[in-house]
Amino acid sequence: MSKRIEVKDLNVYYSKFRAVEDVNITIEPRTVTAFIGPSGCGKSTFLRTLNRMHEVIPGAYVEGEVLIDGNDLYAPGVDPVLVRRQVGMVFQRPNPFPTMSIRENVLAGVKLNNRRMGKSESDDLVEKSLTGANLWNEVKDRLDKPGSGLSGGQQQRLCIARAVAVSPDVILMDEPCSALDPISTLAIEDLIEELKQEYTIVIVTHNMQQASRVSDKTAFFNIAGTGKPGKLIEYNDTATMFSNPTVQATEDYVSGRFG
Amino acid sequence: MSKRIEVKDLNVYYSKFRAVEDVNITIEPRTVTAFIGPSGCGKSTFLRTLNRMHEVIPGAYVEGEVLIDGNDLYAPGVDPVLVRRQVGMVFQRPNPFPTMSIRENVLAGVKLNNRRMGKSESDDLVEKSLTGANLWNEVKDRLDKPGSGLSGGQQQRLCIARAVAVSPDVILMDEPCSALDPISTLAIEDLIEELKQEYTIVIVTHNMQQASRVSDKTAFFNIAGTGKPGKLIEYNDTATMFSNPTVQATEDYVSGRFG
Amino acid sequence: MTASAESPARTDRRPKATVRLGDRVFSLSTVVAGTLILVVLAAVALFLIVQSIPALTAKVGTLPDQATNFWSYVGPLVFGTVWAAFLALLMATPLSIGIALFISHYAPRRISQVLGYIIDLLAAVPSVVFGLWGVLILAPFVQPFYNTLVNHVGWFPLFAGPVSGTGKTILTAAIVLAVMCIPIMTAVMREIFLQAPRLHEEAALALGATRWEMIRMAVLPFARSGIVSAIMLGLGRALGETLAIAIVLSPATVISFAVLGSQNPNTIAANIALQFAEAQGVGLNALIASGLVLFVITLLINMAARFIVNRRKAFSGAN
Amino acid sequence: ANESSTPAASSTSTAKPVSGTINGIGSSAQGTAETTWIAGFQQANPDATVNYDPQGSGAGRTSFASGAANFAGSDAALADADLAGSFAACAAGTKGIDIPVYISPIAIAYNVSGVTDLTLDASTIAKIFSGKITKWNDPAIKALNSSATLPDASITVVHRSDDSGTTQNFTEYLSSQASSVWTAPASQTFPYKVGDAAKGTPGVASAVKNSTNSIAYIDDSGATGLSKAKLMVGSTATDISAKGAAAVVAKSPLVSGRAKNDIAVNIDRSLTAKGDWPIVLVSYLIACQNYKDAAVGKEVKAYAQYVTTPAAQTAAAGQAGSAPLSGSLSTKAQAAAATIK
Amino acid sequence: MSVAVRNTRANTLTAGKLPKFAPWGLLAISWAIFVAVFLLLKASGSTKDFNIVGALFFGTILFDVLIVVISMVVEGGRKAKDRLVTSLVMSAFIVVLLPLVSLVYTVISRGVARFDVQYFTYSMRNVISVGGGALHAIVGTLEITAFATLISVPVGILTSIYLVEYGRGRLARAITFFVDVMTGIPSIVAGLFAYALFALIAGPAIRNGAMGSIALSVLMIPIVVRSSEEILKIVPNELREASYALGVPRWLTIVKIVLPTSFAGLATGVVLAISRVIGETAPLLLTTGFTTDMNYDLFSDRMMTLPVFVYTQYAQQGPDATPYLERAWTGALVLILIVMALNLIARIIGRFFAPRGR
Ligand SMILES: Nc1ncnc2c1ncn2[C@@H]1O[C@H](COP(=O)(O)OP(=O)(O)OP(=O)(O)O)[C@@H](O)[C@H]1O
Ligand SMILES: Nc1ncnc2c1ncn2[C@@H]1O[C@H](COP(=O)(O)OP(=O)(O)OP(=O)(O)O)[C@@H](O)[C@H]1O
Ligand SMILES: [Mg+2]
Ligand SMILES: [Mg+2]
Ligand SMILES: O=P([O-])([O-])[O-]
Repeated sequence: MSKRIEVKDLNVYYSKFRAVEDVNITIEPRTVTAFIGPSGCGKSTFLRTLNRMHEVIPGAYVEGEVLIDGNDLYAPGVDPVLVRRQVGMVFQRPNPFPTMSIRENVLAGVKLNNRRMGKSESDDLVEKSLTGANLWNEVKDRLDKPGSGLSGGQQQRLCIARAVAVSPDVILMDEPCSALDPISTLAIEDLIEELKQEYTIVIVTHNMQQASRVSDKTAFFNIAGTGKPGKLIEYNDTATMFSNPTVQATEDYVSGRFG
Repeated sequence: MSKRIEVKDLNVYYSKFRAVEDVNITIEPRTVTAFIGPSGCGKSTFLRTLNRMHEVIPGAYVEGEVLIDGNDLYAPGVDPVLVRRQVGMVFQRPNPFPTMSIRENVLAGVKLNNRRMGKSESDDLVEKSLTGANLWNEVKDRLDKPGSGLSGGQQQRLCIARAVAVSPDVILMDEPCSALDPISTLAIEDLIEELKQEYTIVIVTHNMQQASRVSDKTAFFNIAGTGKPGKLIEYNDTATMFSNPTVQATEDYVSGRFG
Repeated sequence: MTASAESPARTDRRPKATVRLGDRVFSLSTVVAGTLILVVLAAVALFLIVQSIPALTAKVGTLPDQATNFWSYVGPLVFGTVWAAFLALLMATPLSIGIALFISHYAPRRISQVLGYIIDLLAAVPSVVFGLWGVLILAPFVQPFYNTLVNHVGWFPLFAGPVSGTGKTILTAAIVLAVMCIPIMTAVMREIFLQAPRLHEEAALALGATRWEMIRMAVLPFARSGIVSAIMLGLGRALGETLAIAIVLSPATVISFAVLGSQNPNTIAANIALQFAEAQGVGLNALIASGLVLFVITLLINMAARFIVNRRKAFSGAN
Repeated sequence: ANESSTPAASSTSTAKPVSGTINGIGSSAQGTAETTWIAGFQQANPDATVNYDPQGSGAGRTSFASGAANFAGSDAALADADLAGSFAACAAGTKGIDIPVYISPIAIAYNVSGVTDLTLDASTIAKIFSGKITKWNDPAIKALNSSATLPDASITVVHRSDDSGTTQNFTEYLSSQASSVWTAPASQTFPYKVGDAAKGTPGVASAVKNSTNSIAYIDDSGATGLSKAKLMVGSTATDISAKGAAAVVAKSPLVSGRAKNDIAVNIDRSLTAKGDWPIVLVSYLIACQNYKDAAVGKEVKAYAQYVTTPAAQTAAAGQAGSAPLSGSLSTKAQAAAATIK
Repeated sequence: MSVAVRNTRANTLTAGKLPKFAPWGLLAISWAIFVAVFLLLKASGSTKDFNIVGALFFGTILFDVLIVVISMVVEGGRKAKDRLVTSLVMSAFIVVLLPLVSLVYTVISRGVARFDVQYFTYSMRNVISVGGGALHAIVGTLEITAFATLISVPVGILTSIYLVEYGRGRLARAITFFVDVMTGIPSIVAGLFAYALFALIAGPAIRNGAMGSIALSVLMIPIVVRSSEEILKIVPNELREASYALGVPRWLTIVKIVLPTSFAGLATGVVLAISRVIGETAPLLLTTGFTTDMNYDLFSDRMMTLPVFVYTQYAQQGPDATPYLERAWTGALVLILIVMALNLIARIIGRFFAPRGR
């Protein structure tokens, strides 16, 4: 199911402000890619261009190409709704729909396309997705309770289950653990390890240790200063990035000399 | 001006929920103390008990003692307003008053308390405080412009200047750099180094490198799991904490094995 | 919590803070202001009750409209009031939600501000003007349509004939009411829709939702209680509107669901305006008593609304 | 800019100018006439102010009795029950008196396409307004209008939605002249559930104007521009006229057993002389015989005297479409006004 | 290279999609169809005159149907539903715009006739039929509304401060609930109440402007409370905390930080409340009464107000109604202009005090 992502000469804008400049990157299927870099360097912005969530913000647009298995997301006639079904997303703060039960949350995306889903079929899907998100055992007795009653970590896993349930090819995660306690963080990291078997995963993280633990490849972004655009500085195997980066800035950053 | 802080058997509650348990700690004058620990372990909560900001939240209260130079902040009859003038605070997100100019922002603490101050006296105070916050040169030509027009890092330094202007003894900082880019972060770190000459500083940070760079002593907090209270696990010289901690959890945390 | 008069069941373990004089004076003045509102309301209620008693205990034959007792007098009026308000909200609610969504989620930002201003302007039109517009422009305009409706679908009870020749029916009055309610309802809903958390909107979009699906999943549920309070505000206006209805509606003492005929139930407020000038003795008390009934209706409806909003609190957006 | 206007050069009043403020509340039918009188009176007495609040006759009588108004305008004379009560503004032992000041014919206005000439009699009017006739081409109407082409259309009856003196006088006429059809007693409230209701004279006028095949009774002052039906009075089809209305009132007897200066007209609706228009409304100025407050009494007296002068009556006829008081009634009214203290 | 790839292989992410101009085109076509229909109706004589409002109304409904059907065929069910809602939302706006435009057009076209100097310099004293002006009513409305504002704004804002900053527990809940109930008091009852209150003290003959202000306040206070409460709630807690942390007492924080920050919103709310009551007629008929004269004194004697002026000019026409109706419509126009001016002032003040920067 997972797919290759190729980004070519991508510039990302908020109205007149160029937030990200000239990114070229190829992300292989079934890998975990981590984006690291100081705050404000455009990691989130760039991540959101990968499923056209960027354009949700008024005035935001991109130049360049993002190809998923060769199809340009930004070609004319492309339906962003279809793109987002193939490229799922998990956000920094867990955001289950507060008015829905746990079960409904998992099915939220699926129901959109497949109104008539039998009870047993949807039960199966709920169990499969929640199991996939390592949450099944904790919530199986209270599927009809509101999702907002769960702890932060559980909520985040619920959001992952929700994203997984629509069976996307790619999952984007923007600092999925930064609002979680360490135990929940570990649970999510384990989950990412498992999801990698099936999906292409891209994760933004502020936590160098986390990047080195979970990712196969790492991309380092940086900015020259406030108001300047962010740039992709270096992109390589995670091991290389942390042990032997080619760029000085990368080394400074991963060794904690700034940021 | 700076003072010693002693905390004895402090428990901190949100209504019925005990967020921080049994903290005992002594913070020496003219030092920088860093609080580190995973998210949700109660760093912010504890920090806010040091100037009675905690009780601003409905239902929140504490048990135990916090002594500043031997005076219990929580003794009956103590006016929290006076406490807060002695113990200033800088928040995670820069929050200059949006209706005020830069100059008014700096003077806010003084003026809002209805203290009369001559023009030249206040000019001096503005210059002194902004210089103290390393911001004077950048803003001296636009003191009458709104504070919210500054960049994030400048805003944060403006908030520090504002806190400094009421000449407190202690300055508390809750993740002051987490919303800032690396260059601004460095500027604030330099500033902390300078402020230490005059004030007792307590800083919460998620960034281990930052803790090791700026602090003299480090306190590590942790929680056993969601819904459990946070605890002070270890408190020692920063060098010792990062090179040779006594508790396994501390070592795991500072070495990035979790969190 | 330095100066709260009503802090929650506070725990004794918490050390008492000294309360500054400024704080005490200020918080006291806010309490006084709040209490003053309750006092005024109590005074209004008291005034209504005292003035109502003669009507409630009136002898047969003293009440207007040959009513045998107060309740049979006020019955058609209560029906008319609720019916007109219901019809008005039936039109105003979807339209307001539509306009509010248009402004908050569909129109480009620059345009939406202008649109918001235009709608706000409607709120400023005095009710006499609405009344005059309703009777001079709207009623003649809709009458031919009513004619057609009655002629072709007159079998449907709502459209039962005979048709009103002037177009001054309860439906016309309800349209005027709807136009009067829309600005205030739209204003409230717009604000609520704008506050719908981006987080949830983006979650829906990221799942591949279309704009409408996103609104259904993330905006409307979040705005539910806000929509209810907007409807309450609109309802308040619809129930209490006086002069516009008095001018537009062709009233009679009936209980009827036909919305296109000339025999329309009157509303309490309009009836007061129409009859107050010539009312004497118990008749006057009956009018004020009908005002009391309206007051009680408002009270009940507000309680019901509160109940609806609170019932599904666990699932509400506020957490 | 018009506040401090000097007295009009052609001031007819020879009396010494009065000053002060008096307030009246009452009949809306009189409203325009009062405006005219007040303007005339204030021009003659620049320091005097008269406010007239056309809330309605009932409100006028109630306010006058409670002392909320210095005088009232009313489409009905004080009832015996009223007179039995007390009048807060009047000197102890004295009561309010009725002075007829305003006579207005009530028109039967209609809007039927193609029909410009329509004659009706009391019983047909009663049938139409009580819902017994619903079509314009009903034989009863045809019989009276043999030359008109009446459409096969439903009649839209328009009546007042608010209680009014106009309705009172209209129903008085029907219940006395078509009592077999119009079985409801005369009342301020329109008694039958027929047709559309509209608020006030303008409401009725615009309803008739805006809907074809409609018919209404309406104070003649509001019927400008509308077609007005002829009334069969006796055996003559009579056009509405102020003169005919005044004539009916002048020929009607006064209510007996009243105080000397209390002039209440008992309108005789059965008069059939040529030109008589029996659907007529008489409206009164109600004042105290003697006021507690002499200054108020003086000003009300001056005002009442002015209002009853032929000049003022003619002025009102021009501005409000009313009929000037005529004959002995005019004299009696002027005499009564002069006795106010 | 990528270009070649795209050309040889269809992009699997594309789906049937209507061109961007499709909705607008359809709307125009639907309107055109119904304009034609109504023109035909007129030509055939079944309607008296051409009905533009009807044409737009039914055209918009036709558009809703068309767009859904076409989208259903080209884009499929989900998209069609999205289109349906989009078109409905747009239609809602158009449908509401129709009465608004009609209303504004009516008021302006009929109101300009007497929008002259005399209208703003004359009262109605000694005016019969033609001429005269509404200066007395304009002054009365301004004074009475200003006084009502003077009463309502402090009470309303203090109450909302209580609810947002201090209130918890039973009193706060009671106030919240009863403020809602208060919004439902019919305006005429407010008038009766104010009159009864004053009559109790000063006797039944009392009429003055202040009484009208009291009646309006009863209607205004709940609106001020509601809107201010919402505005105060969205002042970020960060600012309050920043202020507390500087050792500023709570009340000064409210007065000097919270209120100034929300000033624009409060001003808008107050203007909303004013515009809601400035057009009230029924309560003023009962309390301030009716006069043709100037009166600058709020506390004695009758006072004219614009809504009452408009209403009585309409209700008390002479046989030649034109001058009366012209005065009435001009009064309505003036009233709307006053409210617009207030709105504008609120916006300017709002901009002046608004939180600056981003
Ligand atoms: N909605 C927006 N409108 C305008 N500019 C924006 C918007 N969101 C972000 N930016 C700007 O774009 C730049 C990149 O922001 P982005 O959020 O992508 O950074 P980031 O690397 O994700 O930072 P963080 O680590 O804090 O999440 C920043 O300068 C930011 O100010
Ligand atoms: N206002 C509040 N009401 C109730 N519980 C709260 C409140 N604020 C925080 N908590 C709880 O108190 C605990 C400690 O939170 P706190 O914000 O102090 O953690 P922290 O260490 O500062 O985390 P972070 O690194 O995310 O800032 C958490 O379990 C949190 O859920
Ligand atoms: Mg980010
Ligand atoms: Mg924290
Ligand atoms: O108000 P009226 O004069 O019609 O009774």
